[in-house]
Amino acid sequence: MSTELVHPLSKYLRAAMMPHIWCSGCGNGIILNCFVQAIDELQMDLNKLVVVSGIGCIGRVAGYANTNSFHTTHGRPIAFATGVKLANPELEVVIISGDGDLFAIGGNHFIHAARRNLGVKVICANNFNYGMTGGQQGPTTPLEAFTTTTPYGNIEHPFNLVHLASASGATYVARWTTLHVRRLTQSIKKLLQKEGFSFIEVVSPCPEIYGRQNKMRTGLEMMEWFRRASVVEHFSDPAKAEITREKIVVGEFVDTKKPSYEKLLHEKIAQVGKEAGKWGEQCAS
Amino acid sequence: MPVRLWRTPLDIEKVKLPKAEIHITKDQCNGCGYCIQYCPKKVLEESEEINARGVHPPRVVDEGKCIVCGFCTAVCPDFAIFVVEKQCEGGCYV
Amino acid sequence: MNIAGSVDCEGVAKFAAGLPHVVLAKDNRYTCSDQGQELIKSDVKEHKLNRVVVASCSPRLHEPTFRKACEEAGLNKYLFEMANIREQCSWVHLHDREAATEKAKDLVKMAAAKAALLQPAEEIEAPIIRKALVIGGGVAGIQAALDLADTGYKVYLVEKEPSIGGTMARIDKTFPTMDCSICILAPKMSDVGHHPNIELLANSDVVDVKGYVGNFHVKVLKKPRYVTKDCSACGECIEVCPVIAPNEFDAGLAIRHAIYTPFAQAVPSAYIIDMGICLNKDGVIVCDKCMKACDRQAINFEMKPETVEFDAGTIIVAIGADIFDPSAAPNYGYGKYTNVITSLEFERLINAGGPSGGHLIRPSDMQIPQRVAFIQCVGSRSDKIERLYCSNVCCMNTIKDSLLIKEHWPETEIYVFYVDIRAYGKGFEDLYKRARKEGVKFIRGLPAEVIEDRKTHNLWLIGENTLQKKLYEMNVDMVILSVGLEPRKDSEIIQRLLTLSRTQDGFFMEAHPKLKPVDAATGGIFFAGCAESPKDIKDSVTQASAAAARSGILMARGKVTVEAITPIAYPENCNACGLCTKVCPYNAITLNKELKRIEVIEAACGGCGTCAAECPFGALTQNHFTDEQIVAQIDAVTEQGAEKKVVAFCCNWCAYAGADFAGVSRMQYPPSVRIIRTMCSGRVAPKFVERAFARGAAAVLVAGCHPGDCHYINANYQTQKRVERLWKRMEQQGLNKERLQLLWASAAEGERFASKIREMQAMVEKVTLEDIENAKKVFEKALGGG
Amino acid sequence: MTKKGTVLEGVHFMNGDVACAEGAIAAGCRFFAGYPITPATEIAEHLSQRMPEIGGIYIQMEDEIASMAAVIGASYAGLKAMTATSGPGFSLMQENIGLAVMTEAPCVVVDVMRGGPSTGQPTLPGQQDVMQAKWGSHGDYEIIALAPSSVQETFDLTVEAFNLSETYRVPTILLADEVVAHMWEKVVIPPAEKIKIVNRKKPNAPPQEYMPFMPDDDLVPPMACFGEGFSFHATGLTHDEHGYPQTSSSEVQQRLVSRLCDKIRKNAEKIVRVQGVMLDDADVVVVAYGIVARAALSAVRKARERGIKVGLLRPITLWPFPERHVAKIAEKAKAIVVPEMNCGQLVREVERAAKETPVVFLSKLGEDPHTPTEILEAIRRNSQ
Repeated sequence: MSTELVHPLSKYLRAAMMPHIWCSGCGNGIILNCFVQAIDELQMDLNKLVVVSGIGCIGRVAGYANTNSFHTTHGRPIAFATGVKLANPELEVVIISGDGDLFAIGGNHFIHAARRNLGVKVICANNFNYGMTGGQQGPTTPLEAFTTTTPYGNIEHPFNLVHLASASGATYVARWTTLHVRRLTQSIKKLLQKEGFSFIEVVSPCPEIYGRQNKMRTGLEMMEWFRRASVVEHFSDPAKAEITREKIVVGEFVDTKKPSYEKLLHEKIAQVGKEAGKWGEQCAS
Repeated sequence: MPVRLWRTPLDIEKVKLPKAEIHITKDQCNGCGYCIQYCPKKVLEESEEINARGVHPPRVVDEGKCIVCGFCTAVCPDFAIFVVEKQCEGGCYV
Repeated sequence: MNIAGSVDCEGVAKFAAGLPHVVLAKDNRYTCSDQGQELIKSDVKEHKLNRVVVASCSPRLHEPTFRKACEEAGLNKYLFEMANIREQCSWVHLHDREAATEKAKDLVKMAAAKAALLQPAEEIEAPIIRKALVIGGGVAGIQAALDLADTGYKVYLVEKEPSIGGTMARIDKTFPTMDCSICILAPKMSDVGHHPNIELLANSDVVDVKGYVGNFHVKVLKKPRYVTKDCSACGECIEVCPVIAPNEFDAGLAIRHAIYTPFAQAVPSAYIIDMGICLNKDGVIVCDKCMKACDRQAINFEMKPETVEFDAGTIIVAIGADIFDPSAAPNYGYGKYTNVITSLEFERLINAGGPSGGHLIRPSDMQIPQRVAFIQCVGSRSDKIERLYCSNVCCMNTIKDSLLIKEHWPETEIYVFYVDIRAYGKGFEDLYKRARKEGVKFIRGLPAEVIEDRKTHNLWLIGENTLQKKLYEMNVDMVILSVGLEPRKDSEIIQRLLTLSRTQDGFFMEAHPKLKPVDAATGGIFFAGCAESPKDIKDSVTQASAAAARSGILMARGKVTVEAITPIAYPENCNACGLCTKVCPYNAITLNKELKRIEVIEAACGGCGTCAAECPFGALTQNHFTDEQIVAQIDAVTEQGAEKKVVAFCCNWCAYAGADFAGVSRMQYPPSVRIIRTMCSGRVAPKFVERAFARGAAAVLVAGCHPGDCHYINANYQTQKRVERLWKRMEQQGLNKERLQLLWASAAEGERFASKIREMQAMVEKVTLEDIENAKKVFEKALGGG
Repeated sequence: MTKKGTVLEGVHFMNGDVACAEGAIAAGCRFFAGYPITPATEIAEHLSQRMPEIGGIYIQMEDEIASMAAVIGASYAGLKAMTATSGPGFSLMQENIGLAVMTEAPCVVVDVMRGGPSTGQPTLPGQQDVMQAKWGSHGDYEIIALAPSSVQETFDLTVEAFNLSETYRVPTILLADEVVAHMWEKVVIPPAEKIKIVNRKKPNAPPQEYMPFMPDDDLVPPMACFGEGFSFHATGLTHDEHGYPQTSSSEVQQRLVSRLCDKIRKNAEKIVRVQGVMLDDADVVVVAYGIVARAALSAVRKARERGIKVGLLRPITLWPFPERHVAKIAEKAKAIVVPEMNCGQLVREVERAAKETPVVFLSKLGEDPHTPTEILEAIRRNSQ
């Protein structure tokens, strides 16, 4: 059991930033692991890859992936990514952020990017609460769940993220848990190869903050919940895929094709103007 | 007649199964226990030692049982464990 | 001298002549022969007869013959009736001519009484679906499927294993011709795979069959393979799969991986994943080596079981047989001593494609044995382990195997321990001679036990040579147990789904051992191969072609005639209570609430008559088994000496056939019983029993199929309810309920029937006249009508 | 009105919003993200037509927050980017203006000022966002803000705004007002080659050595963009020269925040531009900016006709504030008159710079800008 060999994925991580800040049992590390694994399997050009994140525990992921990365303000990664993707469509822009960042404060940007079918890719770590600020109720907190701001049990109905995404027009929608690492990796590969707005929800354990308050004190307990409750059902009705204690429907929900916003935009430009296609000329000069 | 493996199969020597080299970066481990729990061959267990992050990193019980499925590598949130396939002359045998 | 041996036929004929309505009575031999039939025809014409009764064998055998004769004479075939004075009289009372003759007279009288009331009837015709279901993909199923498909019928071939091929695919050479087994089977297998008329459902189970001859509705559960049709069987996945298990095909002598193909020639060739051992549980993919290795992305862990539904006109049951597990015979040490192998394991060892590459080696040390012993009848012809029958193939198989050894290693000493050598078939004797010429030693007398030498793993055989009356103690390197065949463990499932019957051995029972050897008693269902009894390949193929032909005949006709034994409704009596609709096993009766009456769907009717038995208002009766006709039979029996007689109501398929079987087997029982045949015990209305008692019968027997074996799905559950109600009533009225007996006896249980009659006879003798009188009073109401 | 696919040139008659849009194009802006709001809407409308013609991007976002975020994204992807709004939208942009400051993203924010607070007077001019422009986002930072007082200047200053933001990697704000934005005037656009254009500094270090936030002597770090082969990280968190978060290091916070301020403060002399009219002998000096400066100028001329020694100091750069210029005129002047369309914002900076010299504030709210007569009256009162 020597350790002189290096981890096969270490080249995709910023050594200076390791080890990461995440708690023991936190699913964010698994998501990062699957993400870089997917990049490795696709042999992607890291120079053409931009990882954008927002605020929250998972927000740090941008710093950890050894590629172009930007850590924006709370809720705004998709808006920022819109600028990046339109300015240079050759860049593969991936937003990795949390449920609060993407669907509470950033909800508006999500649905509009999906509506426009902007060709950015969104991976959401859904941990059911605001972990970084100490476990407050959020847009995905299950009914009756306990958080530091729902001490008597949550009375708000949570978002069903896959339903929201497909209703908003995403061309690829999938849900996995951090236990489904193989499928998640394959799913991320698919996501990275889609043209239009694509979305993966990763149900992720937050034992230290959320679990503790809801009788799942360890990551293992939360992962066991995922193992017990999850059922793989591809292309089932996202409207019927609410996450409950008993059942977590995982799988692909949507996989369709339609021209991306930037494609249509640059077709227009090509048709209207003459100088279309000279991207980054300001930078190049 | 139901097949029972009461007699060692005659071709057992001919069966090639991968042999593993398990690498654990102890101080990177954060002690979640996923690799131990989800190893299909129960190759790992929690060790007594305490690492730089103040947790018990896993320890290999029986490297011989490992079949290099690589799930521990894939499920580790801390990139603290990985498995490589041992290279033997013409493949490793059971 | 079938009948005349114990019955005074002439006397019976004279008696018959004196019966009401009878204008002509003749004593004649071999009436079923052409001359006999001609006689009937001419008499009908000459004497303008409008009813015919033949007293001879069982209607289950020759009723069709005589009906045909009547029809040819211009008489509606439903105007014919039979008195069974052979199977149910002469053969079972061989040593009491007088009583047998008396009984024969009664039986004729009953038949005549019924005949007087017979009505002409037209049979209605239902279309037959021109598709066949074949259950089981062994050589028999394959042959049957191919024959039907080549004839042009659509065939659904359902095989529970991942590949077709069955036991034959695992055998090295076939006797007596020494053909390479898989070499002759593989082409047939791939024909099945490619045949445009065959839909192969491998790795699938038949889970439900509804309907009736010509119109079955079948549900098949297709178990997931987790590998899609895109699989090119390239084998890359096997290379990387890290999980291994004993290989069923090689009888556990070799290993296979979690993803595998059963054998090289498998059809369908697509691989399959054994989820029992695969690491990927609960929808979590732990190991994705096979997925990564598969260029065609043919691996899909999300596959779910799917139910396939289709209609079929006929069904061929070819589920084969299991191979006896010799660890049930512990004295031979199988499962303990590595060098004790079964004949099937031998086949895999001697097969060039097997785990040892065709070398017969001792598992203990991989050495080629010098001295080999075969032990015969392991799992056959032994009451110790309740396998009384001969498995039919083992003798020749051993002889073939011994020659194979001699072929490769002529120096090997071979000893065959046997009980008898049965080399009855074409070319078998020659093979047997050859073996002896080659020096194979045949020793009569099975070893009492086999003991292993701990060090050498050689084996000691200890027993008695029954020819030389000498004890032997023999040391050999290897022992091969010539294991027998036994019914499939899952036979009950098919039996229940198709309402079939099985013999005591557990194999499926044919409609008639001689004249309908491949038909099941249930219409539209046929047998092929070892499902019906142990067979070698040749016989299995022969029977398969026969079964294919039989079902082809039905489908070619395109329609099935439903016997005119369907219900007759008298709407004027019906008050739309709906009881009949509840008891009908076929939902063939519906209640029309508007018109306040019931409607009968004749094509769906199975003809059990339980509806007629259930109706309290006489609004329903059954064609050809009307209340009047049955009552007439009862009255005929009870006219004289009722107090000494047992009136028995037997269902056509089990109890009546059982009684016939008792006759065929010459089982003797008291002559006091008079059997009235109904199609199902469910037809027996309480009023029939009551009438029998009211007319002074000593006892009544109601007999039907075992619960679950009913040929009308579940009609005999009604029988049970009704009899229980009667018992209750008898108890309340202070009658001895022993006088009414209920018997479940299958067509194979002749002895069960016979002993029931013996037992009842003992009881009847205790019944006093007073008892009889009490019963008469209690049930006198039943005398009204009829 | 424009030749397809080219940067506009020659003599034109247009309003301030259009001039701003054309100025952006002339400066090399190829990305605009915005959200409709009076009185800045015409900028978006004009660019939605012009951008495609010249191969640029126009997108209407879901709100001003998104617009500002998108602008920063485009800037990091290598385009010169701009957004335009008015008071309410400007408020929404503040957080991300802070992000642009922290990540040193070159970009231009146009705020066409209207009457506030809140929805206020959408169609009337104001100068109420002067302080918000400086202090609107949380935390300490310096920023550049320019105030045009004519349509021509709106064109010129938009170009200037891009040049400054590219030079100093700081968001630059064009503080126009409703009158300038909607006023139609002659605009002379020189041929493209005559227009001075500045582009951001590129790194000359090899990618593996590149530190995205390591400044040169001018305190401004060279800027690589996504896709140029420098894989780097940027964050709104306090970060070191590598761009890596250092959220608990006082020393890194000290170094970063003071540099962000100093790169403007220490370069203030190079940045600041003012217009002075008849200041040499002036006893009274009017300090005015934007449209108000136009009224002030004619008031100054009328006063001179009446023999009053009065001059005009017009800050073109509101931020950094032209402190030295004000101090200089304050040495000689008896009084300083400051007319503003607010309740007193820039006047505070004037007072601070003027020391003992009395400063008279002329407020105007809720209608058209000060008239020359009103300003003349104030000059006369303070000239005795």
